[in-house]
Amino acid sequence: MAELTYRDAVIRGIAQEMSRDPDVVFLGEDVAKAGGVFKATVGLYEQFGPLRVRDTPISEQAILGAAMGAAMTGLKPIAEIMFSDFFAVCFDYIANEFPKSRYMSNGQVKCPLVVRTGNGAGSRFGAQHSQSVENWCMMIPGLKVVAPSNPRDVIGLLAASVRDPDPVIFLEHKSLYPTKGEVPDGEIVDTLGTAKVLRSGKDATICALALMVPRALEAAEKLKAKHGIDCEVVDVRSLVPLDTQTILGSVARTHRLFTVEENPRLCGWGAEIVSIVADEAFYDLDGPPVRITTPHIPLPAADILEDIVLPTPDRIAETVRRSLQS
Amino acid sequence: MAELTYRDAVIRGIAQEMSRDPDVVFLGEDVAKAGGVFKATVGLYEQFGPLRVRDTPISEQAILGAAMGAAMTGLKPIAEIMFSDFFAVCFDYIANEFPKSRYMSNGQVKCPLVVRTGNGAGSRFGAQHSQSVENWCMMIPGLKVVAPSNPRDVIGLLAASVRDPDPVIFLEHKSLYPTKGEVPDGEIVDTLGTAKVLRSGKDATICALALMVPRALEAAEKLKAKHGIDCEVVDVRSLVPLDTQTILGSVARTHRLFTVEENPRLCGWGAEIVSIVADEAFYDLDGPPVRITTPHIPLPAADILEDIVLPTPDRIAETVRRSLQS
Amino acid sequence: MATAKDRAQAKAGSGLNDDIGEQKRLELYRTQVVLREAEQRAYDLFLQNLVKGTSHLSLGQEAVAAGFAGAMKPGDLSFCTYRGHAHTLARGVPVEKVLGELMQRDNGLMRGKGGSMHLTSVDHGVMGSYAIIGAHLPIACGAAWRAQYKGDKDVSVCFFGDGTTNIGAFHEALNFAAVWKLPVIFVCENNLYMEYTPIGDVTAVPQPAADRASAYGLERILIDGNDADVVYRAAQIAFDKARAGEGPSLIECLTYRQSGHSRADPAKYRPEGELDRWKLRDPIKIYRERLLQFGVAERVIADIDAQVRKVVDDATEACKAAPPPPLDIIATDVYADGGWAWRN
Amino acid sequence: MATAKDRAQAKAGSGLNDDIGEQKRLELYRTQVVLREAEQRAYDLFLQNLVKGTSHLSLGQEAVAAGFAGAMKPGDLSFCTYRGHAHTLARGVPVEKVLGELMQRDNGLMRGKGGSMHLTSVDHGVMGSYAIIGAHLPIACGAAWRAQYKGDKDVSVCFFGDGTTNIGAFHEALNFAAVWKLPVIFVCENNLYMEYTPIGDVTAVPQPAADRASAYGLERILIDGNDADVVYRAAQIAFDKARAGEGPSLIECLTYRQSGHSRADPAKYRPEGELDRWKLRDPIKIYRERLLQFGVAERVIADIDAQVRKVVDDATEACKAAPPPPLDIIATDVYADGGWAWRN
Ligand SMILES: Cc1ncc(C[n+]2csc(CCOP(=O)(O)OP(=O)(O)O)c2C)c(N)n1
Ligand SMILES: Cc1ncc(C[n+]2csc(CCOP(=O)(O)OP(=O)(O)O)c2C)c(N)n1
Ligand SMILES: [Mg+2]
Ligand SMILES: [Mg+2]
Repeated sequence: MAELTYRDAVIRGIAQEMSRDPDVVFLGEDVAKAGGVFKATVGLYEQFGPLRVRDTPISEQAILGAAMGAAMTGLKPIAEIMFSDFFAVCFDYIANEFPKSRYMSNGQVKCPLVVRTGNGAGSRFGAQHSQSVENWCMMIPGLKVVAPSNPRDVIGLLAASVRDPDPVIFLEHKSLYPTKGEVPDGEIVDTLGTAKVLRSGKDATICALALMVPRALEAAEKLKAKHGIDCEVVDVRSLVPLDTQTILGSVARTHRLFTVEENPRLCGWGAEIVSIVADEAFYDLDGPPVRITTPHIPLPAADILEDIVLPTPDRIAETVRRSLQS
Repeated sequence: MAELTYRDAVIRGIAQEMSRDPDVVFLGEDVAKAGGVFKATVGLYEQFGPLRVRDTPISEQAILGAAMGAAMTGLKPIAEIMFSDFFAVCFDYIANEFPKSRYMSNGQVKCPLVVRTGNGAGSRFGAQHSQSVENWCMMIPGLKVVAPSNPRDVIGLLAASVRDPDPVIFLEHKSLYPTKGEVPDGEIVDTLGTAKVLRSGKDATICALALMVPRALEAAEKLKAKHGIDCEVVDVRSLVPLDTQTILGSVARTHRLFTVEENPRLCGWGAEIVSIVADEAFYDLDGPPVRITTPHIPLPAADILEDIVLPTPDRIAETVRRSLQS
Repeated sequence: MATAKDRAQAKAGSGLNDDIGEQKRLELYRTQVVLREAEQRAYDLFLQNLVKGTSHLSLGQEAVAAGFAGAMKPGDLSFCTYRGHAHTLARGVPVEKVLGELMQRDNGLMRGKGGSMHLTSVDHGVMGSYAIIGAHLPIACGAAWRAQYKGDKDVSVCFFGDGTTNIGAFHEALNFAAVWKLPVIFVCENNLYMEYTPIGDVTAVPQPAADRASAYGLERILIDGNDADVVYRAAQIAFDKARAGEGPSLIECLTYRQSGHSRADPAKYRPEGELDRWKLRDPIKIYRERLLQFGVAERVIADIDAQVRKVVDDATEACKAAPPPPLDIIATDVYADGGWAWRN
Repeated sequence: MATAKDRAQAKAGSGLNDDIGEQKRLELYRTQVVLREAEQRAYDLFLQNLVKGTSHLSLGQEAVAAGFAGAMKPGDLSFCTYRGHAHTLARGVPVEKVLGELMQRDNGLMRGKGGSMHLTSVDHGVMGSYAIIGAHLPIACGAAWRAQYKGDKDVSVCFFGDGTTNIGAFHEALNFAAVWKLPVIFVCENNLYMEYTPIGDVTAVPQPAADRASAYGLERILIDGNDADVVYRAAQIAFDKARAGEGPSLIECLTYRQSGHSRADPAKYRPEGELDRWKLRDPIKIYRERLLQFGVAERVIADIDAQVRKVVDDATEACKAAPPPPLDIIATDVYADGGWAWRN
């Protein structure tokens, strides 16, 4: 057991997989000699050498295209897109190539690769470097989409992603990089498509992802302490595959559903989970399912503005309380 | 009053706006001399000349970027992206530039432009030329998103889009191009953000868009004829702004909600509408809100396969019946 | 237009040079005839309403596909566009499989799931046909990267049109391949048109690929794409370079599509007489004359023609008799689990 | 590396040539000092934890911004990157507005909604700063298209770095501008690095912009970007060309960023001595010597320095005193209605 930052967990996760399998290769902008702009790949170049850890030009299409070509011919590439906002400049690979090649070829072409990226807000980087783009990916059939909330999950889910036979989008939250957590020694491999109930409760289910997980937990503590409201907190972890059983199971116990998303309001994963629950567990629900999201706006840069638009523990707690007590 | 095809309505709509305002300009691949690959821009080059109707290289980023630069300096460009699937190669403009410039500049920069595109399935074009990408756009704050289902709406909503001060994504359904409808003479201008109740009913609300509108209407007729079930059919028309009042009003009358989407299953506009209704009109609902969608798969090319994956009138009717009678 | 020097360079390597040998020449001829016959059949079947969806023929461009395929070794990989029938067939994929896919039958190469624009036969090294302009250039780089990393001698070849040289992915891929010295060959088939717009109307340089080679530190290579021998020789040089670890090549082949852009296009945008002039330089006509010049008997040529016709006839019948794909395949191969398991 | 010919070309136009005139020279000097002082102040404020978020300085690159701004007319438009403080200030935007935005105060240019990477002042012709590499090149084309369509003589100028030449949008924009003969000037500031990676490691040609001009039918222009006179002269030629309807120019300016890539970067990746060598060629040092050569009195120079320092000091105080933006602005300017009206 060791305490590790989320950032160092990324390094350890990549190193674990590169050590295990010589077909795992890694490419991206400034990732090799410089160790990455978030310092989340420091030391990999030194450990695995220039043939396996490669700096690229500023060519996101070439990065993802090359990852795909390598994947379909037998390598297991990990590609870094520095900020998830830049998915927009290489979206053809994410939306049209990776996820469709297996299907269109009737199973002949395989695309086992991982795209790692820095996702999410909190760094005062403004509207083009702060987005949460998990729904850009979740909506595309053929992709898997993962977003860990803590160092242990970073390693376990990254390993599972690298070993997965399908293309996986691995969203690292930029604001979590400096956070710490306990991590067991030795190899860690988790399972995609498994949510985790991090806190049990009987009054309401709160589903959260990535940076919103600690905030949901904090909100749950406040609700308990101040209002005696007992919330179950589910770390969704993997949007595709989605562990609907854990979510539906929790709602069957609590009869109320809240989702906490960093996404802008429309068409987020919260809407998907609400829709699944409203359809399949309608009669379990004792009141409206409620989404707590960033408002439907581009993100502002100023700290004071950014802070009020992301869901906070207080806003989460207050929304849950108001809804349960109305 | 004249009968017009949806395709010819596009031509008339563009011509109406270009005649009205010399600042309206039009660019795209093969749109000018060749009249467009769907023949939806035939004659515009001849009518408005080479300075206003311009052929471009195969450079979707340059097309949308140029439209934006022209819009922010005073023109009113209409840009064509041939197939909506190609949004993926120019997604930076759609996701990061058009919709954020006004906000990031604190209102200094305006981006009044229209992106027209051929959207949707039914032509056996396979996974990269058949997608319905309305949720790729709806999820982005700052965009407006429109999808007409008939020739009259094509003209009226296109005019409204061109005159709108914000960037509008205008989704023309490829399978509707040959369909016909009555269109009044003279100028037609509609209002964005208004849904239309096309059929009144008391038993359930069916929300549909574009190609799914005639299918929903057909399903409603079948349900009435065969099962005495009386459905209200809402043509959503505009996803952003979304006419939630019309939808909530209808559900308040019928107490049941169904959405019919051509989108793949996850994170579609149906999930958004279901979530809004489940949250804001939970106690109006007498049973689970149900989404009818394309399954969460890339689209197959073969006619027999494509036909079974898109929602059909029969599938819609059967889903509604089963749900109401369970 | 090509300069005088270009024309000289393009001609170089044609003419009576027996470096290629009869066996290879007969193979190059046969391949071209297969492509021609199969695609003409596809067009006939379209007219009979038996080819659904869209399709894009390479009639008139057969020499490029044949010349490159003729120079490939088994491990080499082809990356094609929606206009990919020719390149797929040239690697030895059976005509029946290709026509079956166009006819959306269960015997099709991808059982109707991909369609005409996405022909893929991994067993033959055809790593897919891509319908988004430019997408496959970076992908071909990646496959070449694998070969480089593994120390294999396999080369990736990426075919695309003149119009494709103006999209961003072209630029990123060319630079990337050059910087990493990847064993990849970029083959631009300049057939003078995008869909309906002449390439010259929308391109800043006369030769859309060749005039850009220097931007990637590459040699300017512009060849006659209607002469299979010229193509074959240029291909060999590029393969040798790639296998020697000396990096990518960009080759612009001057050719012409004799058909419309896609099945529905009557190609009215062509200037009067253009098609006729190019038909004088039809690659199969050129190559038949070449064989005769080298002393191949008329009868040998006629035999090949007849054999090929029979293959295409048999394939046609097999396809007509084949059932449509079963409906349950819509759920398979979305994810590796065989189903569409996005949830539990 | 630059060839001998390049170096000769880069030098041409420098030296004792009095075509520019004292008034313009003093303006060019003053602009450079404003940029230097304002950015150094930004760095100090960052160290005091008063600049939040990220910021990207152009210390050492002032001559490019000053030279181009000096050649611009009022209607001309600037399109900048996240490294856009210099270009914004050079168009006359008050220092207070820029520092206010960096400090996320209500007096900032966009009241904190955009931040350091998105400086925009439409009134000054600064049409935005774009933080996605390459995005603004096509946008600048569009603004130039408007001018062309309207018959105005306004020119759009688009500034970007060496690393930006490898992204797809660069290629699409250059070709587009050339084909449409747009009045746009593409200015590549080659400061030798992307973020931390030397541009030479990832680019197929030695001069990432200049060596690609021919791919768009453009002249190869490579200049000394640390000499404001050289930049000013090259800019004038390009503006004249654009205003004459003769289309775009691509100008590569050789320069060096003396600071790290962004505020957090200590720039340890630099080879020993590189920074020192470039400091010998510091643009402000060069220009101060130039003024002296032309007989400008030391006192005049010192006065400018002092005036600028006072402007920056006053701006700093004003920003420190300014409140943060009010919270209700988060809802405005998503859509034109003033609010975020995505629904009724
Ligand atoms: C990104 C993208 N833009 C546009 C299209 C539509 N399109 C299909 S083929 C084509 C013309 C391509 O021309 P070229 O590269 O010369 O190839 P050719 O068809 O002549 O073989 C276009 C514009 C597309 N498929 N993808
Ligand atoms: C599409 C995209 N990819 C990557 C980045 C991250 N990034 C920001 S600045 C930068 C380096 C840019 O280098 P250059 O163009 O030389 O400009 P400079 O910073 O030197 O002025 C990178 C990679 C980005 N902002 N956008
Ligand atoms: Mg072509
Ligand atoms: Mg640089």
